[in-house]
Amino acid sequence: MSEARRVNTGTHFMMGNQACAEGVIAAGCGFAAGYPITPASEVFNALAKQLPKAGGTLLQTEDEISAVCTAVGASWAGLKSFTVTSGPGISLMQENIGLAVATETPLVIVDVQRLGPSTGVPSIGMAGDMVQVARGSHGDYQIIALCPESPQEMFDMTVQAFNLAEEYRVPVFVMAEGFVGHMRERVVIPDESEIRLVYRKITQGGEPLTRRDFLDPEVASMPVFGRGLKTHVTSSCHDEYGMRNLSDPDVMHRYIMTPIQKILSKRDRIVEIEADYEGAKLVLISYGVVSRASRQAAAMARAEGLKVGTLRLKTAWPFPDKEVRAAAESADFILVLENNTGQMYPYIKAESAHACKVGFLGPQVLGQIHDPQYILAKIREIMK
Amino acid sequence: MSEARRVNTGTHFMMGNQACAEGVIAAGCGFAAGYPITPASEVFNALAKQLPKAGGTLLQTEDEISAVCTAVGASWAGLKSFTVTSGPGISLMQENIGLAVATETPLVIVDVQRLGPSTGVPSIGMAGDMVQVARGSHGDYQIIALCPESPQEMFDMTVQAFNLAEEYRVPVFVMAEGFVGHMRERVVIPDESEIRLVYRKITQGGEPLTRRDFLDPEVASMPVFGRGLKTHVTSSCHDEYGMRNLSDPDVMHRYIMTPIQKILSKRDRIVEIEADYEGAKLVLISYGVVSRASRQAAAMARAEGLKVGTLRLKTAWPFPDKEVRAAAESADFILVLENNTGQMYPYIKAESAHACKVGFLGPQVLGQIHDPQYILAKIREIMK
Amino acid sequence: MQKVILFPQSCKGMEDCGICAFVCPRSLFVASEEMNESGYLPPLPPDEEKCTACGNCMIYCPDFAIAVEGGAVDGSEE
Amino acid sequence: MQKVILFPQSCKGMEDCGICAFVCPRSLFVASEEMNESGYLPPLPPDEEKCTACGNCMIYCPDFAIAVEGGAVDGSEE
Amino acid sequence: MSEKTHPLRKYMRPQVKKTTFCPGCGAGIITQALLRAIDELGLTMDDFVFVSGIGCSAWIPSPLLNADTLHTTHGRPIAYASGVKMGLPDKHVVVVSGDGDLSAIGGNHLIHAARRNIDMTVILVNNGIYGMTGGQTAPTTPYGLTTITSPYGNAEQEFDISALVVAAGGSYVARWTTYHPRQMTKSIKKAIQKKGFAMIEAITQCPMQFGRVSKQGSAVNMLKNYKQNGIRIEKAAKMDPSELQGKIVEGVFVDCDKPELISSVAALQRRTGGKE
Amino acid sequence: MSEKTHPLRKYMRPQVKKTTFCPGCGAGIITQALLRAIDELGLTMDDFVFVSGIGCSAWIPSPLLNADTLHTTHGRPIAYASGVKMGLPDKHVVVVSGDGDLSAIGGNHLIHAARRNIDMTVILVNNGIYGMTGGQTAPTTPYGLTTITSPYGNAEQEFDISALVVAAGGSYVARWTTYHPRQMTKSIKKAIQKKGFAMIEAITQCPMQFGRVSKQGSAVNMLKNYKQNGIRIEKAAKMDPSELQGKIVEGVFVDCDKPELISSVAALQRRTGGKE
Amino acid sequence: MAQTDINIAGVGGQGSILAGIILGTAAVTYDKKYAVQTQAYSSELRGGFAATWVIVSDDPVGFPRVTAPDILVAQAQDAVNRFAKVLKPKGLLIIDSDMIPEPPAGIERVVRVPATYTSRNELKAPVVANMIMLGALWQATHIVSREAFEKAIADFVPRGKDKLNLDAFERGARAVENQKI
Amino acid sequence: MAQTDINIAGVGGQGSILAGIILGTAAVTYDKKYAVQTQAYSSELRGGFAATWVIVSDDPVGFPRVTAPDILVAQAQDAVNRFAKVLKPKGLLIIDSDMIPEPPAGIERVVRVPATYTSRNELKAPVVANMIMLGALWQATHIVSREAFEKAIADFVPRGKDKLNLDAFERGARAVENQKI
Ligand SMILES: Cc1ncc(C[n+]2csc(CCOP(=O)(O)OP(=O)(O)O)c2C)c(N)n1
Ligand SMILES: Cc1ncc(C[n+]2csc(CCOP(=O)(O)OP(=O)(O)O)c2C)c(N)n1
Ligand code: SF4
Ligand code: SF4
Ligand code: SF4
Ligand code: SF4
Ligand code: SF4
Ligand code: SF4
Ligand SMILES: [Mg+2]
Ligand SMILES: [Mg+2]
Repeated sequence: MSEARRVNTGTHFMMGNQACAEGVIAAGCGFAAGYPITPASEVFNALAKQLPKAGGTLLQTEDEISAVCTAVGASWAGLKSFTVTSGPGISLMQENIGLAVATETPLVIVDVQRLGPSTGVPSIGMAGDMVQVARGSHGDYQIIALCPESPQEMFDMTVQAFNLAEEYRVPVFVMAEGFVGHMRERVVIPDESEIRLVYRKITQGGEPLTRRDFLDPEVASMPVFGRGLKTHVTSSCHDEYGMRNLSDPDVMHRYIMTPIQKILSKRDRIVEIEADYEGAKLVLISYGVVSRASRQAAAMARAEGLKVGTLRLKTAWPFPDKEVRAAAESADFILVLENNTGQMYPYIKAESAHACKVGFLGPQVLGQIHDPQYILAKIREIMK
Repeated sequence: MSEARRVNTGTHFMMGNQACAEGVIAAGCGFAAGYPITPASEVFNALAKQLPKAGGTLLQTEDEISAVCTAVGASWAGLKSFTVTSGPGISLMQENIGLAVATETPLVIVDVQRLGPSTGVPSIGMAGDMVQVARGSHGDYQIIALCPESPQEMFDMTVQAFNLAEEYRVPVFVMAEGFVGHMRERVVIPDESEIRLVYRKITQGGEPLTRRDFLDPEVASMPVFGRGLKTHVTSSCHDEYGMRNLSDPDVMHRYIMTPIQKILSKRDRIVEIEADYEGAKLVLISYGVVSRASRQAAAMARAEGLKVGTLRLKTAWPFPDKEVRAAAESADFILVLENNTGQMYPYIKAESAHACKVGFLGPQVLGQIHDPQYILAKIREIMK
Repeated sequence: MQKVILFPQSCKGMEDCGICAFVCPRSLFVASEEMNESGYLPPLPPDEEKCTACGNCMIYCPDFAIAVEGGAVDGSEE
Repeated sequence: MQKVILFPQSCKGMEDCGICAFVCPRSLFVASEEMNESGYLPPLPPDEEKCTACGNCMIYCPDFAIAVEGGAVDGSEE
Repeated sequence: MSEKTHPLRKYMRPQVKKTTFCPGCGAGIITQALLRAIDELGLTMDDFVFVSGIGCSAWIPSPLLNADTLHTTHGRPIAYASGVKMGLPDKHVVVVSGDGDLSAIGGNHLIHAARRNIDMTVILVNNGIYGMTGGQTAPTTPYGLTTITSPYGNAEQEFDISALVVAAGGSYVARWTTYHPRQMTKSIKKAIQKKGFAMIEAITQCPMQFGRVSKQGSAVNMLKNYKQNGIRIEKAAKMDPSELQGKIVEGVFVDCDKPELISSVAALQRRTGGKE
Repeated sequence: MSEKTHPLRKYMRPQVKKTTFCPGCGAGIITQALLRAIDELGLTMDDFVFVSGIGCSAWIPSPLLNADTLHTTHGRPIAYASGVKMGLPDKHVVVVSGDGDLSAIGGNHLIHAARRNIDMTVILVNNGIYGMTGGQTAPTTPYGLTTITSPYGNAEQEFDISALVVAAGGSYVARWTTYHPRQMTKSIKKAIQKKGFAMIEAITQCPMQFGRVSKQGSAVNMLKNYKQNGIRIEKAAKMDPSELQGKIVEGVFVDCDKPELISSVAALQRRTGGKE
Repeated sequence: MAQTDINIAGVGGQGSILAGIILGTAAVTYDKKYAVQTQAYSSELRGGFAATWVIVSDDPVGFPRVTAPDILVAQAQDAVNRFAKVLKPKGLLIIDSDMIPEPPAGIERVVRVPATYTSRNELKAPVVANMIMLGALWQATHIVSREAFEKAIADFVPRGKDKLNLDAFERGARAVENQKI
Repeated sequence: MAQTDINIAGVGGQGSILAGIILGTAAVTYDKKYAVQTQAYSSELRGGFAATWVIVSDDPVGFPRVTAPDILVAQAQDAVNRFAKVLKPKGLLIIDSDMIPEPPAGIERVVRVPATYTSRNELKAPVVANMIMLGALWQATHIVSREAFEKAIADFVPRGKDKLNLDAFERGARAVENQKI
């Protein structure tokens, strides 16, 4: 397997989308598929130039459907695979994201979110695809989604996304916002040796269709193509051996539940948060770039003597239910800040309403991140 | 505008999918688009035979993307429009469902849900697309979704879906489950004169681009094509006049919020539930075919002297938050029953956790509706 | 030496399929009276002597129910 | 009688466009010195006398910045 | 000097003051060719519904043209237009959109509409590039060309879109560069009048993106190229494929009559008793 | 009588006891044609990756063939296969799927893979209908035919898929009915060996659905029709289009060499210094 | 009898599901009762399983799934193997005795119908075995009226085949006449 | 000065955004400070607006959006119209005095730079007006070191144009030297 690395070590003033591309390369991606779309295009544009030099290949497909399918195909060919798009492309990919889930295919998808619905405003970022990413394909399933707040994290989380995808055989999403994708900031790329990389476990022989290559709650090794393993992979309901089964109810149950449980049972190892709410009466919960406003508002509030803390969800999915619960149980009020109309809000409220009051604050004007002053005003209102 | 009605009045022993097709015709649908898919095919198959006789036209498109686009196009041409599919097709339609939302297009989509994710099991029904239908397209938006529990309701709710679509200029979904679509039962179709039909308000002249044909919280009249109105419709962010605007933050804000508020502000007229929980300590909340198991289990529990009630969400979206809250505030325990792994559960929990305990019970084996005995056992466990 | 080998359990029946009978230039296939495990009536083995081992029955049988040995399987174009 | 009418505010400039100059068989267009409201340099009106009213400048101008009157607009194929 | 207005101005929305295109972009030439066709046919804007997708070219009708206009999602205008036509069979439905829109992401709708022979006119604006998103390779980008997403040269073959649509079943298919706007107008007139699926492939300069990546530069340079390398189908038919390297074959590729979708539906229903 | 096994049995998964097809379905004939081609080329199943979509025909490789097999979503196998090929350029990647799968919902991937000329073999199983979903009109259903979704007769024109793929850029394109399995095998061998995009359009009987809706009935009747109406391209080329009504033109439509995608990428990168 | 849950099952091609639809139609359309019919079948055309569940009731049906039927009409051994175990304790088993030589032990109420033999050899029409089974079901239970059954059969069988099917129904009924149930 | 918020704005084609990127690069890459740069522009190539916001800070930047800048560098009247109103109370306005004849009333600290004239007429290169403005910004604020600016400029301008651009920078700096700020 060709390893596509060429780490651009150093301190850079770099666009988020470029940092993402650097992360793709640093993670050892072997194949990238893409289709142009604002505000995500720069990621694939950069890869077109850089990935071949790092030993990877890429294909600009005829559309986003083909992009995700091609990436899944390349993943089964043994390569770390990648695609990048924005909301309209994610919408088109939904059916075949389902295939990646059902076939337990490692895959990284970056969504540089823009203002929707529909064509909306390509150049304005929002976090409008936060539930879509987890529930946008039909049926019941579980994915992993990370929320960067800066170009630095577009690098870090892209690498992390590859690691999680390879470790758990699951599609992993980086839910960037257009604002972060197009923002330039200091990005520090470590030395190649300091970047921890994970590679999928690959099946090492055994009789085809008697090997348990699927539906293992402990993550089955992956029977990648091209090694004489005579693997059978299907988008239909299948058993542990990968054989299609459309009649056995127990197989159907396991077909749905095991890939979900595979992730949920390991959620403690996957979920990352940033908590800073000790002694706080009011906890601001947020993710993505709004977290930067949230922290600033909390600092301003604390400067006024108000007991305000923050909880940042670096992982959006699997949903950090325990972590939200812990915050709710330690506070009197949870204020949810999102760069949308409140997509994660019900999920947060479901895990906090039993313990404290819960409220939502969207941006003053949708499309623009919350001004810390605006948050502060709301904090004052709640706490007075 | 040709009116495509021919009401099959009478008492029938009829498949749910056939009843749906009868509803399409009774509602005066002028255009249907479709692409075959199990377990939804019978709806379009039946329409292919019956709709032309009732004065409507239809097109079997090359895929589901084209089906939804074509239906939207026909809606702008002034016809009541329709398409039908199952999960994989709904996934493919997501991007252009977003267009229908953004352009405020009346449209009815029936999803005869099947076991997923991915290709899954075509012939086995589940309610696996319940959040997808409301959050599966990128960006922030609001649709209407109804949940039939019987072939009779596949008729009734299909007619109702057309009425809601026409009244509010919004895509309306009928979220059938494969089980209901393929089930045969007594279906009573009333006399043509007893079926209330709603027709969209159509713009009657005025200067193009000075008429407020969009973003009216009270539902703007629709400037349909072909009448010299020189209408401009765009999937991009636009103002009240339908003009594309990619720079004004206030327009962006209204572009997102007004279509959402248009529905939410009228939710009391839209949301329907069936409540039967007076004096109950435990309320079973469900929707779709599981409600029939839920009622039976509640009856069995009451026969044992257990204070059990039921709340059935006939409308899934806009989410019946108030109605759930009322139930939670009157009971000690909410048990949510869904024919999936708990898709609406967080939304229900968010509105009830403040008031009582909340739990979830999925089917014993996914793909098979809950046995009332199984629910009863759980009720006993909770109430002992 | 046997030229045509039947695998009757693989056959889907002379009633609904019957392709072997149609493509055999010598019309050597007739239905057996006995159903196979799946409930289909496979053909009876052809009369070896009349068979030219042309291979048609094998190549056209959609269910891999016939093998022809020693013949010019590739040879005769239709 | 004026044959060629310019709408300089519609023009996107001789520097970046200049198509009128290229397609005029008499090479009648040169850039004006004065920017229009959008900051582009439109052409100066052509010398009426030399103009044949062939219509090229009108038909090729991508910004509807030129109209030609009374000529054989449809006539001459290139 | 200009109390007068441009003679085609009357077809444009009064609110729209100018085109959205870059200086020298061929989209405006195609817009003129289209409006002139409508003008010469003596039709009014009320006889038309225009549908477009996403891209620079998709902004030709949206919001410029003072008619019913549906600006849709990327790649889907032909699907939307099919629905409009089913609902308004007496209107001329015209799709104007880019090569990426109609032949990359939207390629399937293009070939299926052609196959069905649904009465519709498609003006496919082929600038050989994704203009709006900044110069990425399109299915129409020549082999070997360096673009933003093929910095080492485009490794893919390019579509001959007209040939594809002919093979798919189009009733009228013609290709013209913006160097031949008069012929383009003539073809658009034929296309509008054709009862069936008609496509004009309009080869056009995108100085901003294609000009930059191809190093062909300015609008005028690109028009010069069309002038030099454009060659009529009649002449090309007699030439060796190797001689056609780098040439742009122009002209009418097909002009035939066969059952059109919407009238076929009616005819078949009459025949088999589907309609009372 | 049968301790022996069928000579092609060795290419099938031992766990799979029989095909999933209806009695007399042509899918099995095509399966044989494919396996015989592999056999005759002296290749092993480890030289291949098979990819299919959704439909009866898509079950030809899945799970029947004892090789790496990817059974994907409806319409997308060529896209998946492209990714597999990018990752495993030394394997033969073979797509086997239905006419609906590859030319209706999947039409865009088909033409774009052909355009790119990616090295791949596609066996397009054309039964003129949607088999698996129960007999709905496909893009390949003849004009006028009564089907489940065209009860008053199909108002659409049908695709000539081979012509379409030729126009899109395929390097090797051939069409054979199941009445010509030997020729089909020969073409499949060529297709596998072709460096570039190759398609075999296999016209086949679906007695269960097409036979029923078309009233052509049994498998044998349909084979008889292929026998009577099949006509070689060489002969057809000399005939008048009107004489070809109802005929099925068979043979090799194109067999040429042009830059293949994956080798082109490498070549261009070498040339422009993209690769060290 | 307020509600009766019936399972009719066999292998693909035997017409079990059609029998269920006819039963439901008879109940709802012609006897003005309530009924629910559901089904399951494997993807193989022959040899696979095919089953239908019909609930017939005087009142609207609540839970529409049959978990433990009152009656199992089994047209093949496979049907008995799959479904007999969930038959209600005092449930009735109606079997095609040509296909199922021996009913499973422990089931008390068994009705035997030589449906395959009768259809093949007496009626020369194997496809009407399902009608024979329906006749037997009617005779054994009178779950819906005979008139309703006959009208429903006429609705579903091909034109001109009414007589054959009604004849089969009659033979099924007669086969059961003297059996203790 | 822990954190400075700067807005550079003009009309499309004036290079305002590039100026912002150069400023950020100078700060981060060469002065080892922290910086955030964001932007907005209309879809028109010319005549539309183009603006960038740069935050330069000694410490990591929290909230990355500039709501009320400390400094507005305005290259066109449109920029002043759009953005001057949110300039901080004691904020600094740097204008291209050739494009903006009159700064808006109420702004106390105004620096005037004849960037358009200088670039067109003295340097014969209208495209370097943005570098002149950068030079002025540097001279007025010393927000990053001159060395850092020069290196960053060299990173971004076309090969062979370094001198021209540095020259422009120098002229911008000199234009401000004697102005009271
Ligand atoms: C689903 C989706 N994918 C991608 C895009 C981004 N996008 C907008 S325009 C465009 C390309 C337009 O190219 P073309 O159709 O050739 O039009 P041009 O701008 O060249 O005229 C793309 C990819 C989108 N809007 N939607
Ligand atoms: C997105 C999606 N749409 C529709 C279907 C339903 N579907 C399954 S197979 C099929 C048609 C298959 O037709 P074809 O490809 O011609 O194969 P055949 O069965 O005729 O061999 C369809 C429409 C699906 N699985 N997924
Ligand atoms: S080999 Fe030829 S002749 Fe012999 S049985 Fe088969 S088809 Fe007939
Ligand atoms: S061709 Fe094969 S499957 Fe068909 S009847 Fe003959 S042996 Fe049986
Ligand atoms: S009409 Fe012809 S000759 Fe006159 S200015 Fe225009 S292009 Fe030149
Ligand atoms: S062609 Fe038109 S837009 Fe171009 S320079 Fe001439 S007048 Fe201006
Ligand atoms: S980018 Fe190209 S196609 Fe788009 S407007 Fe500019 S010149 Fe025209
Ligand atoms: S339905 Fe048709 S294509 Fe499918 S297996 Fe049966 S005969 Fe073959
Ligand atoms: Mg283009
Ligand atoms: Mg088919």
